[in-house]
Amino acid sequence: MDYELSKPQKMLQQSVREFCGRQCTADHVREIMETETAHHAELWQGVADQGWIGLHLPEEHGGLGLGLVDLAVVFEEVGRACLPGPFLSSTWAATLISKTGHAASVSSILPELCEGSKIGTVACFEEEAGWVSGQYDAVKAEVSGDGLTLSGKKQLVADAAVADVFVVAARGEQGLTLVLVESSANGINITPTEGLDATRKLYEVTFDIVNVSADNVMSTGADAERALKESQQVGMVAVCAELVGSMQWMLEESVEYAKTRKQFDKIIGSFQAIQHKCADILLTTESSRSAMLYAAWALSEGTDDAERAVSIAKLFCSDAGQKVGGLAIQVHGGIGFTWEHDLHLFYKRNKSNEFLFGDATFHRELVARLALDAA
Amino acid sequence: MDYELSKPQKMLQQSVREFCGRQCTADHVREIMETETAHHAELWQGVADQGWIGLHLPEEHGGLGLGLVDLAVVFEEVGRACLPGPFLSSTWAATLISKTGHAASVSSILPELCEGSKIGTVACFEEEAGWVSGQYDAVKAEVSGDGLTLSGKKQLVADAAVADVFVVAARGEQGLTLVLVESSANGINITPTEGLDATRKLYEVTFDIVNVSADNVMSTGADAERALKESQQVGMVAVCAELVGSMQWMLEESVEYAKTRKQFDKIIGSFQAIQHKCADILLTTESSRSAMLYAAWALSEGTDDAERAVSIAKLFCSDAGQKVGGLAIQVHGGIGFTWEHDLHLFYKRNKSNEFLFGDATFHRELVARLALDAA
Amino acid sequence: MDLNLNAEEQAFRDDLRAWLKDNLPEHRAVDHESEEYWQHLRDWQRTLFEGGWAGLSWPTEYGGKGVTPLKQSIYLQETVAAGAPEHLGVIGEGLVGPTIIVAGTDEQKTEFLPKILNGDHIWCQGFSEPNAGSDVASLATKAVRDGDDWVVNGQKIWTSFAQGANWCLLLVRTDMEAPKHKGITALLVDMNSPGISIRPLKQMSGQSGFNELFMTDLRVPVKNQLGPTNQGWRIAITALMNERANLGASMYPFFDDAVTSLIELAKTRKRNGKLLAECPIKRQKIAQAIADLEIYRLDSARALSRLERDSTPGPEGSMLKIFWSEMYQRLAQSAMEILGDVSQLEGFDDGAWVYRYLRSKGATIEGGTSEIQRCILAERVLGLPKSY
Amino acid sequence: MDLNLNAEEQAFRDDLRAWLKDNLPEHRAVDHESEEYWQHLRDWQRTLFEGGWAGLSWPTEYGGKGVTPLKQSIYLQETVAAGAPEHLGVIGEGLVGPTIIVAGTDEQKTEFLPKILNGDHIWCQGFSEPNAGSDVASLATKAVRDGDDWVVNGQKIWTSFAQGANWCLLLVRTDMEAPKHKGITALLVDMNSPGISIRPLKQMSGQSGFNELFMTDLRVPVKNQLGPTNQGWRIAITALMNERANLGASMYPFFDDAVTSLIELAKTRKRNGKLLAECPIKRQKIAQAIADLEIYRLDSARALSRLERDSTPGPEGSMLKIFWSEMYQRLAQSAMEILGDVSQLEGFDDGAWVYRYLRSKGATIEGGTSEIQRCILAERVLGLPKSY
Repeated sequence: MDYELSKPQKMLQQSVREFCGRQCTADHVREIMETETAHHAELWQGVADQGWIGLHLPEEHGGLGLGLVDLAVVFEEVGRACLPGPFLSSTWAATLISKTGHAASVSSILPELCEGSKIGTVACFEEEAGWVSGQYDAVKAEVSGDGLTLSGKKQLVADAAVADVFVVAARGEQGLTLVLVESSANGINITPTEGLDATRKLYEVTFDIVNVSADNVMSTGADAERALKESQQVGMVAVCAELVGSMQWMLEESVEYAKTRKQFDKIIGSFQAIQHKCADILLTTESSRSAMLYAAWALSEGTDDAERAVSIAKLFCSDAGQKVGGLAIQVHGGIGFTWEHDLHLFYKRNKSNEFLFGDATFHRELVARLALDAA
Repeated sequence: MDYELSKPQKMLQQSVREFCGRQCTADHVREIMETETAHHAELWQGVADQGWIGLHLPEEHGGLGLGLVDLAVVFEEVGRACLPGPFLSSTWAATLISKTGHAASVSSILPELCEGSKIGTVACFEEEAGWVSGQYDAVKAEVSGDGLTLSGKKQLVADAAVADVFVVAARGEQGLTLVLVESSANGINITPTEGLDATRKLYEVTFDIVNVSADNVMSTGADAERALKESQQVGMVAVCAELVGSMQWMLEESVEYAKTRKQFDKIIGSFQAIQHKCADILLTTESSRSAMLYAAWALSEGTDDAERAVSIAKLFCSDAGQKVGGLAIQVHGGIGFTWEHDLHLFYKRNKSNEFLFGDATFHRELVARLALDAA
Repeated sequence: MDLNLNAEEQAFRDDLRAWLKDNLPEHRAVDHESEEYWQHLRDWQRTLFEGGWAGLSWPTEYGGKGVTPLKQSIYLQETVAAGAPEHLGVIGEGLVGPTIIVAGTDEQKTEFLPKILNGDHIWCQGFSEPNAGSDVASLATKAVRDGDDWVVNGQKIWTSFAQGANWCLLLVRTDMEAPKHKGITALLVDMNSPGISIRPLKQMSGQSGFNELFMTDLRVPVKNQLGPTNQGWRIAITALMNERANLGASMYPFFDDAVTSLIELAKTRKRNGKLLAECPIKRQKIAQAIADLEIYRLDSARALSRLERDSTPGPEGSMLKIFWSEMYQRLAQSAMEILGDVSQLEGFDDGAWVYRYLRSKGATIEGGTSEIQRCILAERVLGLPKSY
Repeated sequence: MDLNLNAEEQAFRDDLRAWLKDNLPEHRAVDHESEEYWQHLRDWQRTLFEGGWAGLSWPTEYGGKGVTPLKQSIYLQETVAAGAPEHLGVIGEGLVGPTIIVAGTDEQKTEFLPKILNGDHIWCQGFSEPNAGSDVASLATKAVRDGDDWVVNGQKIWTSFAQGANWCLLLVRTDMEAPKHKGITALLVDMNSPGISIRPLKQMSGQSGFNELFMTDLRVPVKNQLGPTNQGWRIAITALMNERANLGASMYPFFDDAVTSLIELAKTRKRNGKLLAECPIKRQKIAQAIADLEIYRLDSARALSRLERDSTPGPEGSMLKIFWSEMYQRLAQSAMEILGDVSQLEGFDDGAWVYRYLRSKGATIEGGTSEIQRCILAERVLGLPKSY
């Protein structure tokens, strides 16, 4: 049994950290988040050149064929740098396309997504249905001639303004219908809806009778449900890893500050109240990392408890990101509450990630279902 | 506006405190709780002689005609001494009889309960229905000749073994049926069910075709629901007051210990970790007292928000009793965890009181109902 | 124990309500950092003065009304509940004025007190520094005597209302050798003096509201020194006690608004085919928010009742501060859990929840951190030995 | 990263399971404080030794098996999961033996080590005193040299297994003048010596399990001194590190049992016409308990994996201790909320929940309070300066 990262994984970790140290400093993040889309072509090209997009996808789909622990290593490090832009969105979209196994899309768009020449995102969330795809109803897919027309609205679509393609989770005759749509298609309307995390922009996307060819219908019904769910599980591993990276940053900053800041002629890190808060940040971060790594491994291995492991990681990391953020600000005192200090970048990202793919309450119910409702 | 106790209330407080200091020391409580019933005739006579039983009932019912704030003052102080025996049980039973206004019972049994020559308790709780009287179904009241027969089982009946009379919340033809039954009646079976609080003994009471005359049916249907609810609200004020008294005791003990105990050559009260715990005990105790006093006052005055006030007090004090207990033990360290130290008496009473008349979750739902479901 | 207002208190409230109804200015939706906004606040301060509502807590001999703490609290709650503009004079009336009354010379009283009441002088408070946060007494801003002036150099932070203020109560170090509490002097500083500049301080929420203050060879006449030289710490303590007593009471309507709005949203928005208000888990959270708010209301009322009796604000103010600041954070977090993913949008309920979520994090820091407040309770209320 | 057991580890587990199946004694429902119970435990210790399962962690040269920490952990989990009796030798094998191996003389090694393994010697640990709780080094039990003996007077507390033990690792003060850490000596004490007496210490749950130890003119031969005079503190630290490393790992089956039983109860008992497991609020609480337990399992596995690599237990043991002790309290509290009023009865589920509710309160105190553990993490893992 070995819970440690392997040597190649540690090397990967090191290379992501170095990349972020060079190309994704906090100053740079701030500049990029002030732009309209938080997408920076050069940074994006850098990410793409590293091969991180689709890292975990099969080589025949344009990926590197690595595992989800490797993906988690990358997302933890970019989380520690609060990387702005569509990395997560495009990773999710690519994963979903790959999971549908839809030959045309897999061979046409997937390699482009993996090499970063195109950007994808998933139009999935609806306010009233939340993350329960069985209740998606806001975008209808109706048969029209050889293809479909899409009509309706999706919310909280990350990075929609810079995406070349959307995977849309619509409701059709066969139930859930996953459709690949070019963002340039007629009838698509993209409205920015500013969220508290300015490093990952959110949009409302409306479909006003958008015509889609039958070739673009990737999956329907139970198959579509399975593909969407599997892609979300991968997305959750990535989000949990981002949360862990963010907590790690907060831990390092808080400890550093507690070691240097003086009040009452003493280093504040010598006060029990500060010591215990730092210890709690450590405990919470490490437990989150245990949960996240296990979820990544279990999902990669396809263990029996993988679904439970992912939900437990998401519920624990969601709560933890919140808690660690609060503790870190409190350790910093006034300065941690200013715009100048970088804490708020991470604090806000944590909040946004808390919701993404379902919050702690949502995943507790899933865990309960597995434990209580089984035959 | 005046949130302070009045002069007479302060005098009452002082006299209860002095009584308990004399007749209800911790050593005495321990002796009494080791007995089968935790009822001590002499102590009981003392309580009765003080006029505390039925203190809040109308003079024409045998009470002193004082208000619920006065009752709260008494219960806070006896809570601070962890008074064993049937004071709360008999107070609840007397209140319930008074609330039914059932002339025969009011004139016959109520004065005896108030002067302590008889003891009463209420057989109400059922595991499956909890504290929702609308669902009581475990004891059936069936018409039989001129009267009724009772059959079934009630649980968690406090002090049943020393009660002379039970008020039974049964289900009859008119719905909830409140029946006064002598504990000596044929067919009543009282089984001790040891709980963690040994100072207030709990019993299962079974009714095996117990014949009751029509004169003993005090109230039915909506009237019975109202009387039971009102009596429970008074009971809740008493329980919250006990909880506050218990927290007050824990506060005093913890602060005293923190002021004298040395570790690492320092008084432990000078460590921030201990200081902050003591501060939290203080904060929680004082907020509980605010809530409890307001509930008592609002219920006495019959304000519009009385029901909400009582539920808020109960939910807050239930959680608070728990929290303060945990903090107090932690401040004491190992010694606080021993049988020798008196902390556990209060800690266990708090746990039992947390459940009595509904726990925090139950009352949060009631508060939600008032806020969310109103027309 | 009687929690009803007595006849006199009711009359006070009714008078105030009637006056507010007639005198409240229209709400102006302008940029809170614009000069127009500051003028709006200055106008309101003048209106209050002319209506006879300024200096409620002050003794009548200084132009005040000498009303009870309860009436002051009624005033605060009613004005906030009526949607009155922010009270620009809060620092002058609540903190500087009472301190001048205690420690000022006759000349200072004559010069400053009337202008605080009539709104000519708007005050801010220059205590905190970047390296003197919780430990205010370790402040480094230095003043050196030069003839009839103090010459001040240094930096202050977290100065609220500085943009709108024309006077500042400034703490400076005048004896570098003395123990830190014994080398501090309090100065009354004209903000229009040369050598003083302001920079708004952006919070994590993106708003400002606080400022940094920079002093470079700022000259302050010795006649504007408040209290004896090197005894400014006592002045600061008096001022802070007054601040803490004020802070707690006026917050209720703010949180009441928040909870009311949460309830309304829960009753109208849906998730998974049901109103939010129908979900048992969300109901628990809403009820807890309601209970929290009610406990805060009751704790405040009880503190006020004690103040009515004892008349000087004690360290119990720390209890209210801890309660409301932590309640604020619980409320903001819990509300976003109830309202769901869309509550992270700036456009959701006009960004009210995003603002509360971010702003609440400052609450346990500003005006004395929760850690400091708990030490105060432990040491001054419970009598535990001083902590390390 | 690979969380599967490798072939060798699997083989170890399978062997152990097979052996346990054949050798596990029948469960005897006897009073835990009776002599019969102690004999039962002594028999089991002997069975383990004869089966070759004693001294797993010890080097082979001292009769041990030298297996990896992971295999030790498999052993602990499997024995508990199989319902094996308490391991009476836990202090001898886990704490005293390894300390003798590091610090003992050759004679001591020859005399004591084999008897620890074969169960002849059952050890207890006499460190804590009524006035030396978290601050163990301030112990006052005094030993004065008299010829070839130390003469010991004083009191110890929280001595677990003392009734069943015949030997004790005792810390005593041998230099009253030296700084407290530098005047302590470790002694190996025969519990059958005159001058030593035991009193069971009743916990708030009513059970004992701990003891007080009284020493009056107890004579301990100098040859049974472990390590140099006045250098007993280092011995204590070694022992405590070993204790902490042991404590964390074996608890999982205990908590797993509790959560499993909670789930079963929730699926069978009803409230308000519905199974407890159908209530959305209770479902949240159950799920949180499941998640907590799983995090504990994963944290333990991760710590073990690190130990496999680094081989000496570090202060990270404090992380596991904090987690499981606080989880235990959350679990007990939450379970009683789920199970409702009747869970306060001693007769409910054989009193398991009342016991857990009360017993869990000791968990954040014994073996180093949560406060001390957090300071250890802050200072030794995070490198913060020593606290006051």
